[in-house]
Amino acid sequence: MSRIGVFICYCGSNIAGTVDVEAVAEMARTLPDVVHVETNKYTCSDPGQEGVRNAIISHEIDRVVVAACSPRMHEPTWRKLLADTPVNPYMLEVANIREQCSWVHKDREVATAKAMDLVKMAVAKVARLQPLHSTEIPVHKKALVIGGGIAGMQTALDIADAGFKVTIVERETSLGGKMVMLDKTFPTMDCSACICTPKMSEVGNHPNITVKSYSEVENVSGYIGNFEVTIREKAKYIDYNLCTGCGACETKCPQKVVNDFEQGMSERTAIYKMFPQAVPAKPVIDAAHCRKLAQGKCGVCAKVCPTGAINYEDEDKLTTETYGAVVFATGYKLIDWKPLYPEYGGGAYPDVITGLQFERLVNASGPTEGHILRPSDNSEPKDVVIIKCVGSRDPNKGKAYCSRACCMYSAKHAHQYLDKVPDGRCYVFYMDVRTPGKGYDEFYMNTLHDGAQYIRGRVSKIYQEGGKLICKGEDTLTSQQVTVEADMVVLETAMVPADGIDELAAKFTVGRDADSWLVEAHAKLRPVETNTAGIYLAGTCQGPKDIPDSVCQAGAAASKVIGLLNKDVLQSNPQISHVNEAICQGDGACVGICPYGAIQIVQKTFRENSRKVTRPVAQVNPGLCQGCGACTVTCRAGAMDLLGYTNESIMREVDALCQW
Amino acid sequence: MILTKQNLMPLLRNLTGAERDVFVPTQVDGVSKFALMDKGTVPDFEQVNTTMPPKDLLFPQTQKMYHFDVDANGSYRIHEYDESREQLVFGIRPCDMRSIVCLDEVFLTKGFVDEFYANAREKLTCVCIGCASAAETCFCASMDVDPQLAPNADVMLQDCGDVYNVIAQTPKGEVEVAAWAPFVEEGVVEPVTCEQSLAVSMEGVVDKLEGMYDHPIWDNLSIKCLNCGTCTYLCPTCHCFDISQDMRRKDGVRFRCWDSCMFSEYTMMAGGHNPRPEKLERVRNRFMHKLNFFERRYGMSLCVGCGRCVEKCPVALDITRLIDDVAAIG
Amino acid sequence: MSVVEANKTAQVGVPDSWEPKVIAFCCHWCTYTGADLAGLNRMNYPANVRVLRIPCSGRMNPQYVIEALNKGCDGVLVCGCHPGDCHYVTGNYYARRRMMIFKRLLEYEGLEPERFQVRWISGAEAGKFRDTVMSVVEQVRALGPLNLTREIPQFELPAVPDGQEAFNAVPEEVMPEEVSA
Amino acid sequence: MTAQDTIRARARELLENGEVTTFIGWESGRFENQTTPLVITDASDADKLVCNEYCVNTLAKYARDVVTRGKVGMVVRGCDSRGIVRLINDQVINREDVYLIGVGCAGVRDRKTGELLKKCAECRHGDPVICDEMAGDAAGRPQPSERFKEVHEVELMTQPERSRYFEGVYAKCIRCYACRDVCPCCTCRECFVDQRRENWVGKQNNVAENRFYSLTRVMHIADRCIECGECERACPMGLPLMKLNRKVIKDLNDLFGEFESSMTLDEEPGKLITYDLVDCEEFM
Amino acid sequence: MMKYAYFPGCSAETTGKSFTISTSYVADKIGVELVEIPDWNCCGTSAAALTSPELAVALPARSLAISERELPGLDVVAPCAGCYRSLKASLAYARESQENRDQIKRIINAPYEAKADVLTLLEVFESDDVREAITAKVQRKLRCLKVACYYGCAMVRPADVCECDNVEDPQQMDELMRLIGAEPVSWAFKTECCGAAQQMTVPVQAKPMIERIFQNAAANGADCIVTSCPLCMLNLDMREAEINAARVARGEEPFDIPCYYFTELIGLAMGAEPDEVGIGIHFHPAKTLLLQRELDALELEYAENEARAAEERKKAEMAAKIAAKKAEKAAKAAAAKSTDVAAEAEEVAR
Repeated sequence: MSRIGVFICYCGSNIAGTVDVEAVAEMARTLPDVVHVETNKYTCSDPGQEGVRNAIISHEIDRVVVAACSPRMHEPTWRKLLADTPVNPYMLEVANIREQCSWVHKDREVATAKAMDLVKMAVAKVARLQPLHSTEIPVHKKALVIGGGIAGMQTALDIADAGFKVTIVERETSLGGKMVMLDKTFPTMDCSACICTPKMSEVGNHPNITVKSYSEVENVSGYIGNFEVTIREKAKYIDYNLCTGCGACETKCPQKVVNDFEQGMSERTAIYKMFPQAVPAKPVIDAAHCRKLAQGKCGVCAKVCPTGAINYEDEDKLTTETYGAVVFATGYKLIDWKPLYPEYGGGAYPDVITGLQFERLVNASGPTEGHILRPSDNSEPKDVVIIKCVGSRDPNKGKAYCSRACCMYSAKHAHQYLDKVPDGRCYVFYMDVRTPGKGYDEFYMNTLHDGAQYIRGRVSKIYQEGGKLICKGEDTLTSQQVTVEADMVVLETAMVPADGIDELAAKFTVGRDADSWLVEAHAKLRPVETNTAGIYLAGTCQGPKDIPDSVCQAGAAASKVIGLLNKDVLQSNPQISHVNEAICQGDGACVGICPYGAIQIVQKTFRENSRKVTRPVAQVNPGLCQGCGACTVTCRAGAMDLLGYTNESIMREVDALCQW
Repeated sequence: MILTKQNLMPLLRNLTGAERDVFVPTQVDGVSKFALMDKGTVPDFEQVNTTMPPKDLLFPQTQKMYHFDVDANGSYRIHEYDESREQLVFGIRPCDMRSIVCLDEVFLTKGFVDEFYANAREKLTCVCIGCASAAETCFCASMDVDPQLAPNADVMLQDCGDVYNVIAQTPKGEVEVAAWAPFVEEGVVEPVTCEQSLAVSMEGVVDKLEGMYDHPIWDNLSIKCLNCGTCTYLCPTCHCFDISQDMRRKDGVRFRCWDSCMFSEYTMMAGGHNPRPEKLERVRNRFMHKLNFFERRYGMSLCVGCGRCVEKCPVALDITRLIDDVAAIG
Repeated sequence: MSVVEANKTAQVGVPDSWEPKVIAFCCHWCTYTGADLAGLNRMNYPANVRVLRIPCSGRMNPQYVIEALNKGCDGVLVCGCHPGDCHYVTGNYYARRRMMIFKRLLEYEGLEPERFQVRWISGAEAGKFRDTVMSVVEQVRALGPLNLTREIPQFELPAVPDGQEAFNAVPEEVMPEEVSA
Repeated sequence: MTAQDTIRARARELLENGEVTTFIGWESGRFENQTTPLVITDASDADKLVCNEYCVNTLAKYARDVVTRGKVGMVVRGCDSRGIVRLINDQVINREDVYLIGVGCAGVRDRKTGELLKKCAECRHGDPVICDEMAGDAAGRPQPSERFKEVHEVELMTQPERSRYFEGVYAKCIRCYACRDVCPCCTCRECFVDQRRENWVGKQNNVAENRFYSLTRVMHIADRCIECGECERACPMGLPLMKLNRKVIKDLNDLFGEFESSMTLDEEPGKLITYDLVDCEEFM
Repeated sequence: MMKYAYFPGCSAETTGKSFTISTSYVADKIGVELVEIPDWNCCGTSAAALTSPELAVALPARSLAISERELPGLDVVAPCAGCYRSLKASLAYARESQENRDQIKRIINAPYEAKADVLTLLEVFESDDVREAITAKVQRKLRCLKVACYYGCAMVRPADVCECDNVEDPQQMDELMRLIGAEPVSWAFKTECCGAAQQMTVPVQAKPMIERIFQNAAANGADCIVTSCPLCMLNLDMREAEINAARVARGEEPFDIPCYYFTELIGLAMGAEPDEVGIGIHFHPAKTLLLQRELDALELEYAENEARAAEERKKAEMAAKIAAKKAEKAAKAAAAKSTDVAAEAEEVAR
């Protein structure tokens, strides 16, 4: 037999003005299991709370109904109050007789009747509640940052500077990400390498940061404060303890391979550093192309290595560590425009290049040493067409979204081209020019001054005739068809999430949107958190952005991580799903519906009808479950139930309500 | 006395009055059952057996026993339902009349009187119509029922082709028949003999079953059983019930409803233990009850051979085959 | 049901004092917040609605609806966050599918569409909450009490002609005006 | 050799070789053209097996009960095999627990009238969707054109007509649960109606409680229903249960894309436990 | 025997006569039966859509509905690209929903379930069976003929209706041409609009559309243009002279690029005389090129045979040389051995 105490608040005249509080109390006294009813002018005030506390003791109350303002207002207050009493904080139900009763109804009789019903519902529900207990979750004071681009590096530095250990997992052989490929950065035109490489070495040398380059996340389990992450460090075939990074091996390696860092516009060797300033500043062997590893012949690098660092027997290494927090900084790639835009030749014309290729062309350490030359014949292009929004804002072919940085970097490209080829002509086909940012519009205006011709419209077709790339399009401002005979075309292609993001995000049960960008917990209020507690977002993995925005977000993510790692333990939310194993069938309908990956099917052994039976049942991970209850509806037998909002308690409420 | 079949409907129309409810076999929305006779009802006296047995006239599927509430002083008040109407069932068959013998035994003898049943039974007048022909699944003759006789019926109408022999068998029946005067005439006709194609021999079956508690026959039988309640709900003699209550705060209704020994929660005890946890035990219990337990306690078979379960079992699990199989065991 | 019950038909007239009962299942994060906001803004709406708080519209089990309608509610309203705004990321997407199917099933069984409604109402949409409650209550009031347990007369499924004629066999009341004109 | 001969021969072999512990098929009943499910463990019983156009029972559900005794051999037609797929996909049994002998099926007949059963007239897959071997040829029966004819008929009724119609249906229900017990989708360890929880589903037999049971069952099997029609066949009251099941299937098809449940072992998760961002929106 | 319902369209017996002739010639040879849909009507083309969207859907649907009734189970083939697009659009609309089908049914007063597919002739020729049949029937390969395969705009657009795999660079016709030995060139105007519909109304804009197609075909080394659209064919073939006159007046080289239906060339490869497949009734002279290329092919073949013969001779010489060398080596070895033996003998003797 439960002993329910009902506390009804006047809230000054807020409630009492419309609801006959004493009549409600009178009714409450007749309800089953109610042993004490009390009204109070302000229940939430100190004397009010003291009254509740005293009543609980003197009437041996074990469940509490508070009829007052919205539970969204004071439920935490009551829970805290109950924590100091013999009553379990979750044996509480709040009847919202202010926001949803006294404030919205004028007729005293009607409002009083409704308040009575709300109290009846609360009493019916509270009678069915069970005591729940939070557990303490320890926090491992270490963070994992996935991705070593500018966002990842910034996050890692900020966390490390606050005194916590950080591991960066970078899939490529060097830190730097996309930023280090760029030539200059808008709008200030600083040399990208000059501001990026110092960050790289700072990360590389930071005592609190471990860089795992050429590594990927293999496996994840656990939850906030306790992510157990297995990292696969791919075989580098070089002992980094011995290697001095002298580069002798690279100069002698006979095998040439297309250089991805230079966007396929030059070659590198099979043993290589991604670029001269790479961090770590040591090479790896590209196993797929190395003659020694692929064919067993060669071994030149081992011969020339002065320290004997080459190890052809090297293997992938798996290490598992526990992290308290994880930051995704996995970045972006450019959309593969070739299959999407056959009308631009689909890749058949070598002089139709992407913006990133242009960055390398114009970069002094790039394949042409900074001379703008067209890839087909190394001649200097005199007519250059830049096409914006290739794959962006084009739901028919590419993505519906705006890639945000292209307006600015296409202006930068036009500016750089006109700067390097003074007698050249540059045409920019655009849909809109979007330059919200400090100094951005001024930069665009300068490009116009430089002589770039902006044509508002898309290019409908590019074809090659007699060494020229003929670009046909429309100038939508004059409604004229436009044809430009260009020597080179630069496509400013859309940003899309980096390869493998779906698999990686699925491992961490981080949500993705339709375009596979990672989804933040709330677009406005929780922009760097994910719905999986303890996992945060930095940079372009969340959506296209430019460098300043990425760095901002990196700092924000870092501050969230620091806040978390500062705690020694976390309190778990006990209002989570619970499995009645006796009737759980283990068919796993609940597994897929859980947005947090909190449910697993495990084999368990039971005694049934005096036999031992091993069968699958669902298991809820209390660290991951957030208590939404979606799983409960998929469970036909009702084996899965949500503590605090059980099927039975909701049905009781419905029944109580139907009696009005 | 005889009643011509042409006179049957005029008689029935005459019988329906305000003071009592008359039930006849008919099709209600595609289901054949005993239903209240009113203007639109078309009785079907040709069909041998209704799908639904007539037992719910005496023992409804859901019977509200009483309702209760709490008065101002906090004491419970019990309110009974008024169930005072007289009922006449017209056209009940001899097998179903035999089932009422069984139910009477259960609900009225051995010192236990079920007042709900007793009340309904006292107010029920039965006019039984004998069978001139049998359905494919009828085997009442094998279960000691004469298809043209029902000694416990108030009035027996033996089917003689075009006419019925009218026999008043009880004082209630004599009163009843006396009121039929305008429709009946003097005479006696030879009843038609009812031929049943389905026959089983109960010879020795009851005794054999005594020692067959652990016989493999139960496994073979139960393995195909679905454990649905069709057979028990269509059986005219199955009489298990379950009492529960629907509560609304402090007032509620207490009712009983048919239970089925085929269901998993049948005989489930409060602690979760069930002495009959599996199909095998449940199926064995059902047939042992029909053919052995009841016989031992009341000296008669609880199967009356109406054939409803044989006809309607979704997996054609057939009590007559069981009887044959038991008889065949050496 | 017993023979006795099935054959007694009782018709109850609607008493003058009848007021519709509507139960609103509201998700904690959006609609319940919106309802609170309606209170803060001192909006007025009919008191015929009682809000039952659930954590997420994804928690909404169709059985609650049947229970409410069976036990005497005249209308049921289910509310949650707008798709895309679910606090638990995906709960309302599942709810959307389930409720679309379930609503159609109830209507198929003859429930008036107005008696079971689903709406997405955000925490900011206090006005929408008020308007929705008002319109649901008024629609249900116009329909009168729902007595799902009333006894019913016999009924036969009308024969539907097949083939070509089936097309023309649309009941009159659903014929579009321009066609019948 | 007829399919029946093959089945007998193979059942005998499988049992003799110990490849299966039990074999599920049909045997003749007492009456003319009557059959009843048969589970045998002894190879010498193989000759009791029959396979003809009066084998009205769908066998799938038996696999669940018998599988505890060892590997199960069984005869499957379209409906049986989809039932087995259902059981496997719901993790009730494993694929390797069953050895399936397929037979083509052109539909089975009522033993009294000789007419094709309703469930067979509506059947879209007479031939097994999975099996380990075939006894005889596939029947290759054409699919009936209108999968949702009945549903459409009900939809054409007016709201009061539909309301009366289904109240009539629920008034007739005796809650024997035969529909649940034959259904290969109903495999809960403990059905919600058997759970003695207060306020879950009441025991009274009345329209309201019967509706609660029926609607809940319909929602439970919704996207998994294999459309075998066994519930309707088994119902002693002749209730039109497929009109309810198919209504949900029709709506799922119309709203969320064409599908048929339980056609393959690697089928996609059910329509009600998945979603699409672009699902149509009618609750704004 | 493959069987299709055949929707000829209005051009079949008029401007596209040679398409019809060559199609029936080829179809006959490879065992494709085309059954004309009884009482078919105008597909409505672009004119119907301008009148009312319902008409644009209903006009083709009527023919399709007749086909569904009279020729059940047969997919519909529309050789004309315009007809194809109209029929396909109507089909796509009908397949969208029951509501749409009901609407069509109301308008055309007949049931239409949209069961059969609508295909272009090229799609029919895509099947492996047809390809095998063509390969088997080819008598002379059209070697040395460089063709620019021109698909036109109507067969591929709108892309979501036509379900074309590659709107900019389709390959179906190119592959067929390879099959009969011709050499398809890579060019940029495969699906460009030829401007046929605008030639009367806005010739100033429309004429250059034709010229650009010829221009790009020529620039990429094509001898001729091969098409599958009767309207494109008419437009290009008929106006080539007009375009050339203008070019000459501007002091530019005139084009000499005949146009063919792909079926004509397949027929030719199967051994038909040019007139048998309608090549004789083109506007632009179309036989000379074929004759020339036939000669080129013969020459090429001759040269190849010569080269092959020379190669063989070379091989034989080489083999002979190797044999000789081997013999020499063996002889030497034998000699050495014999000297060894002799030496041994001497030794022994000593």
